[in-house]
Amino acid sequence: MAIITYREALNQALSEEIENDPNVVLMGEEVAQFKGSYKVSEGMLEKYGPERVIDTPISEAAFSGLAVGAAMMGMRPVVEFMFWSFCYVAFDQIFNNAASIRYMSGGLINVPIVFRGPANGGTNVGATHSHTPENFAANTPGLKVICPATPADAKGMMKAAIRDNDPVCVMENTILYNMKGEVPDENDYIVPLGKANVLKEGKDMSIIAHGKAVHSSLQVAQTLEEKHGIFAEVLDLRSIRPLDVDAIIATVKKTNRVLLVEENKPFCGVDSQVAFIIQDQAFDFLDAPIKRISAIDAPQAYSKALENIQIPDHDRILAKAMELV
Amino acid sequence: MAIITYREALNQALSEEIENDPNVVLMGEEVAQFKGSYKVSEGMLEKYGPERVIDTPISEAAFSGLAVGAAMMGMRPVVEFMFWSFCYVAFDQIFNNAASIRYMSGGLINVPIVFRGPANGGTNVGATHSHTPENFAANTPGLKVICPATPADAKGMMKAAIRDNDPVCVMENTILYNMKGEVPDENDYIVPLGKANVLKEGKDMSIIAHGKAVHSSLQVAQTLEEKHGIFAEVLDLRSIRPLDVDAIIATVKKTNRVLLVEENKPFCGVDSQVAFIIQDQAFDFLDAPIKRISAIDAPQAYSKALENIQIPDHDRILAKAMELV
Amino acid sequence: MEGLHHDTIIDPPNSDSSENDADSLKSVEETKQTVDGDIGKDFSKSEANKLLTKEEKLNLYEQMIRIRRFEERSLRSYQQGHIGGFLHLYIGQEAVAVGSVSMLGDDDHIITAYRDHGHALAVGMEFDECMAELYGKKTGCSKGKGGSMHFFAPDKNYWGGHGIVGGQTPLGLGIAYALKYNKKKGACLCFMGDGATNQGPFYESLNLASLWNLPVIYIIENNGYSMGTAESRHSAGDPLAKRAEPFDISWSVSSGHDLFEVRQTISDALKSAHENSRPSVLEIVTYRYRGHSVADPDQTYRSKEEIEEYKTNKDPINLLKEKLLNEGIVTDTELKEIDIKAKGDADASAEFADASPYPDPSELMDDIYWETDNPDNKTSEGIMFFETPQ
Amino acid sequence: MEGLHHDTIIDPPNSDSSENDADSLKSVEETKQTVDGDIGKDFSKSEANKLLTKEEKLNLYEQMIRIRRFEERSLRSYQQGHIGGFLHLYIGQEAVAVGSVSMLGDDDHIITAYRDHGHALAVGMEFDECMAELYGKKTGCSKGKGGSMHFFAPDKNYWGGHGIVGGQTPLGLGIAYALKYNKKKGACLCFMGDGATNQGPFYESLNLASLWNLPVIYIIENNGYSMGTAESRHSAGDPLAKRAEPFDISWSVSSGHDLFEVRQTISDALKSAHENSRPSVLEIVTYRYRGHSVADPDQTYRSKEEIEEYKTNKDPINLLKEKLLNEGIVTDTELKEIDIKAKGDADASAEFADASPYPDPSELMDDIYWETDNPDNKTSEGIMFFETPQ
Ligand SMILES: Cc1ncc(C[n+]2csc(CCOP(=O)(O)OP(=O)(O)O)c2C)c(N)n1
Ligand SMILES: Cc1ncc(C[n+]2csc(CCOP(=O)(O)OP(=O)(O)O)c2C)c(N)n1
Ligand SMILES: [Mg+2]
Ligand SMILES: [Mg+2]
Repeated sequence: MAIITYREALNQALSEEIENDPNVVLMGEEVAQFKGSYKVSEGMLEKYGPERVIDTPISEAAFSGLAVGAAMMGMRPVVEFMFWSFCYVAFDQIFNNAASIRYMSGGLINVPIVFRGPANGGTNVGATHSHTPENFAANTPGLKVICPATPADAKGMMKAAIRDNDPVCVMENTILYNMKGEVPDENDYIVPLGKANVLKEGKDMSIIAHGKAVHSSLQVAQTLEEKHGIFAEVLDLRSIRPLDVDAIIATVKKTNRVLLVEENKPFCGVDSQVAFIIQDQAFDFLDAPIKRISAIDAPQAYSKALENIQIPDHDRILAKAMELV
Repeated sequence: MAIITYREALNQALSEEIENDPNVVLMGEEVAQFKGSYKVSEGMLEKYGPERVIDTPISEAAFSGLAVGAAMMGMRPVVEFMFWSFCYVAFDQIFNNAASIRYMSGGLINVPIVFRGPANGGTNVGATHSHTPENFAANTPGLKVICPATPADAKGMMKAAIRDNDPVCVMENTILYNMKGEVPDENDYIVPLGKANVLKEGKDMSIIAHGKAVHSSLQVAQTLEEKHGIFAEVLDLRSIRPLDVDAIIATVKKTNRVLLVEENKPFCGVDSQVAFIIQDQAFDFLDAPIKRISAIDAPQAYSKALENIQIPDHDRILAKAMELV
Repeated sequence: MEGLHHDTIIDPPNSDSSENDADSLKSVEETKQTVDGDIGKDFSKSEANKLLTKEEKLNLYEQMIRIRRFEERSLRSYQQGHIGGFLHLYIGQEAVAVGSVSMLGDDDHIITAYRDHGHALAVGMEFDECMAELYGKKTGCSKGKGGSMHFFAPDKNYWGGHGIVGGQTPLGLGIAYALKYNKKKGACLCFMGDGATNQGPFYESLNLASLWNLPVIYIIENNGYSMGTAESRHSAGDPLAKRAEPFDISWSVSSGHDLFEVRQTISDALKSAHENSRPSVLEIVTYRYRGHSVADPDQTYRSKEEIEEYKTNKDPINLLKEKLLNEGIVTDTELKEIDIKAKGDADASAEFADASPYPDPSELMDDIYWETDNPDNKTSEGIMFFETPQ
Repeated sequence: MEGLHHDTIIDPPNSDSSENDADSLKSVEETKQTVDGDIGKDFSKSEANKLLTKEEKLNLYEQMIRIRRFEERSLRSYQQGHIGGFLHLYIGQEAVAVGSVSMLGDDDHIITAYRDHGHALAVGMEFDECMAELYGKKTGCSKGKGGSMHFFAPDKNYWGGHGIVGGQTPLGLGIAYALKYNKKKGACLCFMGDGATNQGPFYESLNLASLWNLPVIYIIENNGYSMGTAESRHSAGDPLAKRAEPFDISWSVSSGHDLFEVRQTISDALKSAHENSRPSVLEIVTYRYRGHSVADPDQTYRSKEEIEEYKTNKDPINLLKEKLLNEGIVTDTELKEIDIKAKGDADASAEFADASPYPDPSELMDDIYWETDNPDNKTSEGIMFFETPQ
């Protein structure tokens, strides 16, 4: 098993699936000649040519819709958004067309498409470029949404998403692109959607997170253990819809205390739904109210002095965790 | 106090504010010559002329953005979406520009604008025309969101929204347009944003709802009382952001059991947030898990046979209420 | 006809031709010049029509009258309360869908907006499945889930029926893209209204279509109104099709009252698509007799006289009928029989729809995801739905 | 210059003039013909420029060189780690912002995209507040909340600084709308890039601008590239400004390397806006020397030679400098002094920014809502924020 970056893992997944299936193409702004604004598709134009790796103009609505149309015809397009924030100019194509055409046609038409790109704050790019719309997508029946947090998941889940016969929104994170980890080389390394992952076992509380928040949560769990003798279990949701409710309930029943951590904005963030499910299905197992940490409820600030506070960090998570015990 | 329809109440609010303030204009598709697709603006073109009541082409992105630009300059535009569903083609203008310009400019620019129109299912218009994006708006710091449920609120809250110095999304409901109720005639009849309303006092459980779901909830409360001797308190949230958390907590502390009802889709619907807040702030007052009823988690179906099931109705709410006791 | 500047056939464009498709552009331009040179021209003898047999002509007539009778019947059903939601009737525009679809080959595809009954029937969908869809019945083409705005028949290369104005324009582009990717000699006809030309994604699509040489043909069915807004109140510049020109896309304006002219127009654009993989924008001038939808009282934006004028002088079905009768190839009786059969079939479809069952509540959750519909091939885990019928 | 078809001044448009503004269109068209007739024309003697005094010319020069020095300094600060996020430099394009803004009257307004330092400084924003904004400091023009892409100075009629490509095009329309509504004889200059012409809202805006006669002037700063994509790879049809034509909007293409030509172009469009409330689309051909943003390694899409060619032959600052020297109205020393002062001020602004405090954590929640910033005038109740700093 090689140790590669999250970025390389994505590149592997995309490259392998392009090789596996002639219906797979990758399109988006600057994905080909420029090698991807975040270099995820580096080398792919050279290897697969301009028919498979396609530069688009800045027309998110048109190329997202084009890809949906192509998917209706049986292709399996992968659409890169330079930032998921730009889905705001293509919202109708994703949240209406990709999401509802199967339903409105009574199941006659499938839309096997992947929309992918980074969806995160934390890099001082300001309010309009830092959206985390996983909650919007998960609110929308017809769409699936995943947020891989590790290089291995980036590969395995991206491949699962491309092979999936439904539209899948893959939300990555620019800050994770350089993270390294062990990633299986196999062409058939698949991480199924909807399977959460216990990254650290524990008994005193459950910290449930997705995306980059998983890593901050792991650090906090370590501090809790080392400094306070508290053993927190860390559950990486990985997939938002489908959601591994069994795994969520299992960890809650084990620890009886829950901290939910996400980088989404709070109001109707993903964790509001997770919280509802937990109290609904494991009410009697809760020894304390479910606590949440999310991005601070302001438009994303540019200044690092502010944005550093805005995104949940080790100390803020730790402080909230301590409230639970 | 006259008894008028919800539609007339909106018309009154719009007309009075156009008369009160030369900066107020109403624009949208078919609002003028056609009198509004749902006749909300009937008679207004004749009274206020084409400078104040303005027909637009089908260019939601452009006219929403135009209105934001005009608001930045000190006007107070009211933008009608024929359906709130069409915000999907104007998402960037509303959820980025209206929401974040004040922040990104360090408070130099205000955006006093109202986006309004119906946001509801239940009229057999299918998946793309039945969105209820109050949760998306409430997730977005910089926007305010209200869902008036009665004619009086339609007037009082619409006027508050127009006078507000921040962007306010007013989500109406086509099914309520014909509902009649007492509405104060006064030009200064204002219902402040962020103030929930106890519509029926009770002691055995709290039913919390917004929009049309308020009325189904009231019916259920009546059934509970008449058929089962259960006294449910019904709280109409009215405003989603700002949210009257005090009123929510107060009713929960009084009844110790909560049923949340909304017509939003479940995953990260408004009530997921309400549920989180309740268990966070009134955990020890809960005698049972918080229960929720929302729209069934499918794209909105056309067939009334299906859509009737999809929207929470009396029987489904009642059944869930009975689980609580 | 105040406010209407849509019904004039204007000068041909002098669109700069890009190098690689000069041929096809020329062929389209020649046609335009013909159109322009002779407004009253008899297109029944033009290239695309001259070989039509009597049977074929009758069949085209039959398709138009069947669409009209179907819709008239649906209107009655709506008024009787059998149909809910929206019902956007195509009455008056039949020659556009029928003429267009009649030119298509096996690898040509079509997609349209919410005013989709005409196109659906033209591609060969059955009255029964369409009427049942309007009734919201299980036997409907979309199992009652789509309704009037969302008819689909992918087996007939018909990709819907789309409710968001302009939202289908990128989809049509994608269908054309897939055809080209798969090396098919096919095109995608993407229908839209005059009002839809004011949705931004249309322009993004035009640019991509031209830049990537995609065989998509945008057909602006210009019926003069976007709901209650006359073209002159919703669009600057004239004609609408000219909006294609800066993108180096060939365009034309033609009459949609004449089935033969529609066929010739489409034929030219198809040639350009098939042979040179070039897009076109065709503005086809037409008229709707009914309100925007059944809910439109139709009292604020046009006169009764205007409607009557169209019905009397430009009705596409009457015009064809007269031509066929003048040619002496059909008798009045033959045409009447076709009409009677159409009415009978329409009535029968209403009965079929009425007798059909509603979808079962359990079906609410079908057709959302391929995966949940195919549990045996499920690859994911976890919960997919968060509120389901009990 | 392979892939570049943007740098040719092309034929004047034969845009159909709508009736009510024939005058102004003519005046714009005359200019275009002049431009076209004489590419090397000396615009320093044209209507808009002939009365410029020595002081005024020097001031224009100074503004350009100050923008360049400011940005060069900001680049160093970025490389030193003082600035985060994006930094899109305007270097090479200075004549466009300076020339344009120099023509504006009290009721004229401007708005632009994320490459906004040039416009900000041209309207009179200070180095200090701009540099501090880049540093994310409390003393920045947007209190550190907006960053490089979001400079604002409404007191100087400057409405930003917008990060979403094309997203400012409807806003500019709205500013023009408000001016007209308030019966001001003003216009809104809305700047955008060549790549931004592929965003749909731009076309929706063009239609509205023409239909409603709004005094908005869209300025396409065509620097040949949308990030790493050359114009010929992102846009079909040529020139980009021609996309205005079907909407009956007057358009032109001119050189952005020549400050005087920019001024004349803007002056003509302003006249049309002020006198006839008509929109224009002006494509101004320019070039950026630096990568798309500081993060762009600039190695995949253009040659070093291409950049050098522009620097050597078309640099707007050099061109003006030569003109002024040739005219004999300034000395090399005078120009050097201006440059030295600019550099000094740039360095000073970096020091100012460095010394300024970061915003206090408590300020994170300011500036979101007018209402929460003005608690004394609060009219609503309830909770507005759902996660706040502790
Ligand atoms: C984005 C969007 N905005 C508004 C509507 C509501 N609407 C439906 S049809 C229509 C008018 C469309 O007119 P046109 O494109 O000319 O087509 P026609 O109805 O004449 O066939 C409007 C405004 C919609 N469905 N989608
Ligand atoms: C909707 C949207 N899509 C993509 C981007 C990312 N992006 C920022 S600038 C840019 C290129 C724009 O090029 P152009 O309009 O020519 O302006 P220039 O950078 O040359 O000034 C891109 C793709 C964005 N900010 N917004
Ligand atoms: Mg129309
Ligand atoms: Mg550019």
